[in-house]
Amino acid sequence: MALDRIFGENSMVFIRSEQLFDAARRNSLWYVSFGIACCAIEGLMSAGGPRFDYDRFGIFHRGSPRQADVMIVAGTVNKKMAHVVRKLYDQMPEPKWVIAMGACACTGGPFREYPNVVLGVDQVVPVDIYVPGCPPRPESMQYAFMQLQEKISRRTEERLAAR
Amino acid sequence: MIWGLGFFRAMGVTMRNMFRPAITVQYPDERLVIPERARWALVHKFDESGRPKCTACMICERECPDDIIHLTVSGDAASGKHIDEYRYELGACMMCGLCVAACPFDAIEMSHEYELATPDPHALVRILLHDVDAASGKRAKADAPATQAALAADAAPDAARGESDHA
Amino acid sequence: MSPLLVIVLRTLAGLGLLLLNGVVLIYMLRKVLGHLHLRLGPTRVGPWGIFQTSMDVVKLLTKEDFRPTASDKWLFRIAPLLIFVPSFMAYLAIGFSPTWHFANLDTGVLFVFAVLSFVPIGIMMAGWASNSKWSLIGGMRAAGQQIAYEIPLLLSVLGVAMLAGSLDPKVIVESQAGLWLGFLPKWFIVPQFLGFWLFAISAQAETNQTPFDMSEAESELVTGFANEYSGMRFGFMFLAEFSNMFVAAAVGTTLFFGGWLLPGLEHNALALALGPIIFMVKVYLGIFCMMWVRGTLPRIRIDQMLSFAWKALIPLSLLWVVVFAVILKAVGA
Amino acid sequence: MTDDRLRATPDEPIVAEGRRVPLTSPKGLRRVPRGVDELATEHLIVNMGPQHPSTHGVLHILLELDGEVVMAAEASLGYLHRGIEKLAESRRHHQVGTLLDRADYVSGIHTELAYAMAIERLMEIEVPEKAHWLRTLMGEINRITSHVLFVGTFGMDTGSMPTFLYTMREREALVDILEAVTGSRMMFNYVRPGGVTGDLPAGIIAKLETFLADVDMYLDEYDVLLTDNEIFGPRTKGVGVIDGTTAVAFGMTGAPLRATGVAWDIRKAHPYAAYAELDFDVPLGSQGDCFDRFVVKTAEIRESLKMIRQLIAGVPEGPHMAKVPKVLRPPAGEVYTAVESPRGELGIHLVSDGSDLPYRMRLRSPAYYNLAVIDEALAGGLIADAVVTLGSLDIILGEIDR
Repeated sequence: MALDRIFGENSMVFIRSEQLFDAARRNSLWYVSFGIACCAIEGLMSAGGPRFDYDRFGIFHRGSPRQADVMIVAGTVNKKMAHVVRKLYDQMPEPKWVIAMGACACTGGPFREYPNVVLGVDQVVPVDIYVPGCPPRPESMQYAFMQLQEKISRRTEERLAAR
Repeated sequence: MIWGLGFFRAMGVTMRNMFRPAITVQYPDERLVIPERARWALVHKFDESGRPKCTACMICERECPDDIIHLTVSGDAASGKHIDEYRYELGACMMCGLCVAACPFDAIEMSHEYELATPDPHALVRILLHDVDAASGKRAKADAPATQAALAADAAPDAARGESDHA
Repeated sequence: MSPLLVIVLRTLAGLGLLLLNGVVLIYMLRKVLGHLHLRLGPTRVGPWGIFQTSMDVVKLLTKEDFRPTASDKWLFRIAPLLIFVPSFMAYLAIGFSPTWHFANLDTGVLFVFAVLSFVPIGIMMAGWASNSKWSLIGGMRAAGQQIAYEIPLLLSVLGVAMLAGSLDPKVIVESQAGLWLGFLPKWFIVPQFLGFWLFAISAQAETNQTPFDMSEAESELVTGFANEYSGMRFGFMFLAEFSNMFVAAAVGTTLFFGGWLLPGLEHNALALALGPIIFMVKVYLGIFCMMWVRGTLPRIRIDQMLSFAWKALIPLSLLWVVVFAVILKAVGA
Repeated sequence: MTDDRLRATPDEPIVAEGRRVPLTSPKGLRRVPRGVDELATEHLIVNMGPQHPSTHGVLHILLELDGEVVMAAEASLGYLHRGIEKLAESRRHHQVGTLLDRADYVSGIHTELAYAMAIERLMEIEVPEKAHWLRTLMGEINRITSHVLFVGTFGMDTGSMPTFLYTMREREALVDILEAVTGSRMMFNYVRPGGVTGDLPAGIIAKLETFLADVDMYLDEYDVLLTDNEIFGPRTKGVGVIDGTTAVAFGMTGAPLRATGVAWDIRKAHPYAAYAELDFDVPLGSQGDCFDRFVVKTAEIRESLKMIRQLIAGVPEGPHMAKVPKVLRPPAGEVYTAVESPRGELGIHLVSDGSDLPYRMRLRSPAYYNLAVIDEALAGGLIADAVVTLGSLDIILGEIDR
């Protein structure tokens, strides 16, 4: 279809507007404040704190998952918690991203021997960025957000390159 | 005290803080100084000729509480060990520093590399050494014979106990 | 131009101003709160982060439009509009200078309050339609709160109306021209000092700001009535909150701080030209104070808030109306 | 329908007017309105948590609400159960500390210390004076980081934003010191059986002194922002009252116990580390309400500062680690050691069978016992009170669920 070339998914109009939208998404990543364990102190509390101040990047927390773009899974997810994580993820509107913060969320970390612990939150929800460390520094989390921003813009760049 | 004065005093406090300089460290542009003892990702130390100082003594593997260091070694102590692979599961490391403290040859250290975020789950496992000859253990053997002997003696009951726990 | 076209253009201009104002105010809030709290606020999107909120708006527009299955289909969709439209209507009654206004109403101040009292209906509707218990509690709180604080808010205006003899914003502002004793601007805050405080407290409650942010109450009700809203529906609620803030500050400026007048800058061409700017500066100073309070005080508890309204504010404002009427009569005689 | 409503058994007391449930009443939520009044409004069962901004982690509380009044509350735990006690049985003695750091994650030094003391008592290790001194210093610094976090989050629970952000400034200053000394911001792994892993690096005392120079002014600011505030007072006074008898009956310790007026502090009762030589007071409350708990904690920050000042005035010389065997094999036996963590009496019950692994390790986590009382404390209040009461107990889910 000729129309497809003008307005379809690979058209310049679409890609350019997506680029604008991605710029917006990239710069306004609201995270759902969902602290599970130790990492919550570093990744969510220090993050909002004055020393690191994620608000500089436009990153700030929302209590409700409906208004969030990013879910930071900050801590050990066990089997009782896993379905809550999943439910929360499902409640977030698209487009949405997940950051697995800390060793426990990445792989189960120090507790992975224990049968109750989920071996990495990527078994429950799709994870975009993994942040090793126990717990990662708040700067590591900022670096993770920068990686996520890169990942968001990469999609349109790839589409542009594929044209 | 007069009721209502507290509000104005509180507002004075916030206003005073408004004129204090912000303590924000603007991360990508400025960085905090990481203290000397800070423990982040594990790295190997190399000697002057660029060869790893690791002797494949396996103490770090045994010492790690989380069992995240895996050494595959070929050859024997007599002819010199060969490290096929030094696997380090960064994603599960809790950076406790016990492996570094236990290393009798000062071959590993906790680096200050804290920007570890990655979109790739495969990057959570790092191959620190690949297909290299292990350094000779003789040089340092004099330093810590007791340690090695003690740990070797421990290994057997450890393994038995560990297995019975998880059977 | 046909009169209809004028109305449409004016409405659109008002809408544009509202959106622009909302975006600026959200940016301002984040900056002000940031600096009050030893932080910086947004810095990285554009110079000093000024494009931060525009990015937020674009992002909210492109978010998935989401309606929980269990929610009430129509009420859920109408509620954000019912919150947004009244605050937009209130905008239209604000006069920025003798010649700059969207609609010239004889009873402008009354109109603003009448229209703003629609907002709790929208909030309650949002809370009810979401079919979420936290939202419901938030909506109920909002209804109780706004009904309680509407009364002192209106009563606090009565004194000004008595002084000016009108509810027309233009007349109220014009009657504040001149100086008292040669140095004191003839603003109504001087005779209406108590009235101003009653107004300020009630306005803070009316606009859902800390210490009266009952219906949101982050630490208690998560995000209160807006709990289930996502995307631009939430954005509308967010914008409405800030435009209510603007309206409250604008009404406060009109009633108590001489609107677009500055002492010495009255009734000449320069005053006419600078009027809107003076007005906006005053309004933004007022908004800054509201944000300053928001960034300082803890939240009051719901029962204490209601008893404060019914047992302290309303009797006090009634008393003040009577006392002021007597004083005015005595002085006037 | 009527049968449903009258499901309550006759021996259960009928609760009128939404007042608190007597201690003897059977626990659990009533899913239908109590009593025979057909006009009673239906009660609302609300899930607070596991994802809620003010449950301080992943606590899940079922609230039975009549309007905004909490009729009954039931805590549901286990969302962070990680088997720390069980995993400890497969860790060698010097490795267990890494797990315990993650149990009470805002005051790791204290948990490590309790475990190290257990081993030391079993093996009869004499700890050098310097190690005692370092443990006390780091412990008190850690206590302040924990307490200022409490002050901040409690302010947040009452809706006050600035305290949270200002306390983060103090916390960061101290966390920097902890990181320079121990190598990690939160998971210290610093206190080991026999001593500590390292002496103070150069320049730390100077850093501490610059912190101590300003901190009193900041603490006064928090008093202005919260303690003396006209909104904060009525919100917390008389809310979540727990009397001394109840507190003792529930095994509560720490600030929530001391707020009821019971003077019980392990640092005074059974001095450990260098506490016997220090001059400090134990702040006590009288009412046992949220305000008292808050005030006791803020007073404890000042006491800790007093202790730090005393500690840095006299730095002992000597080794920071006793001579301990590389592999710790405590003789068979059991031991219970307790320390005063920021949340209360933190105990380690250790059973050793003579091997290098603990046979059984049990953590007596103070927050668990402090949390147990919420079924009592929340009933009768409003939702806002529930949030404040929960915040005032200063729970850390990591050590509750373990």
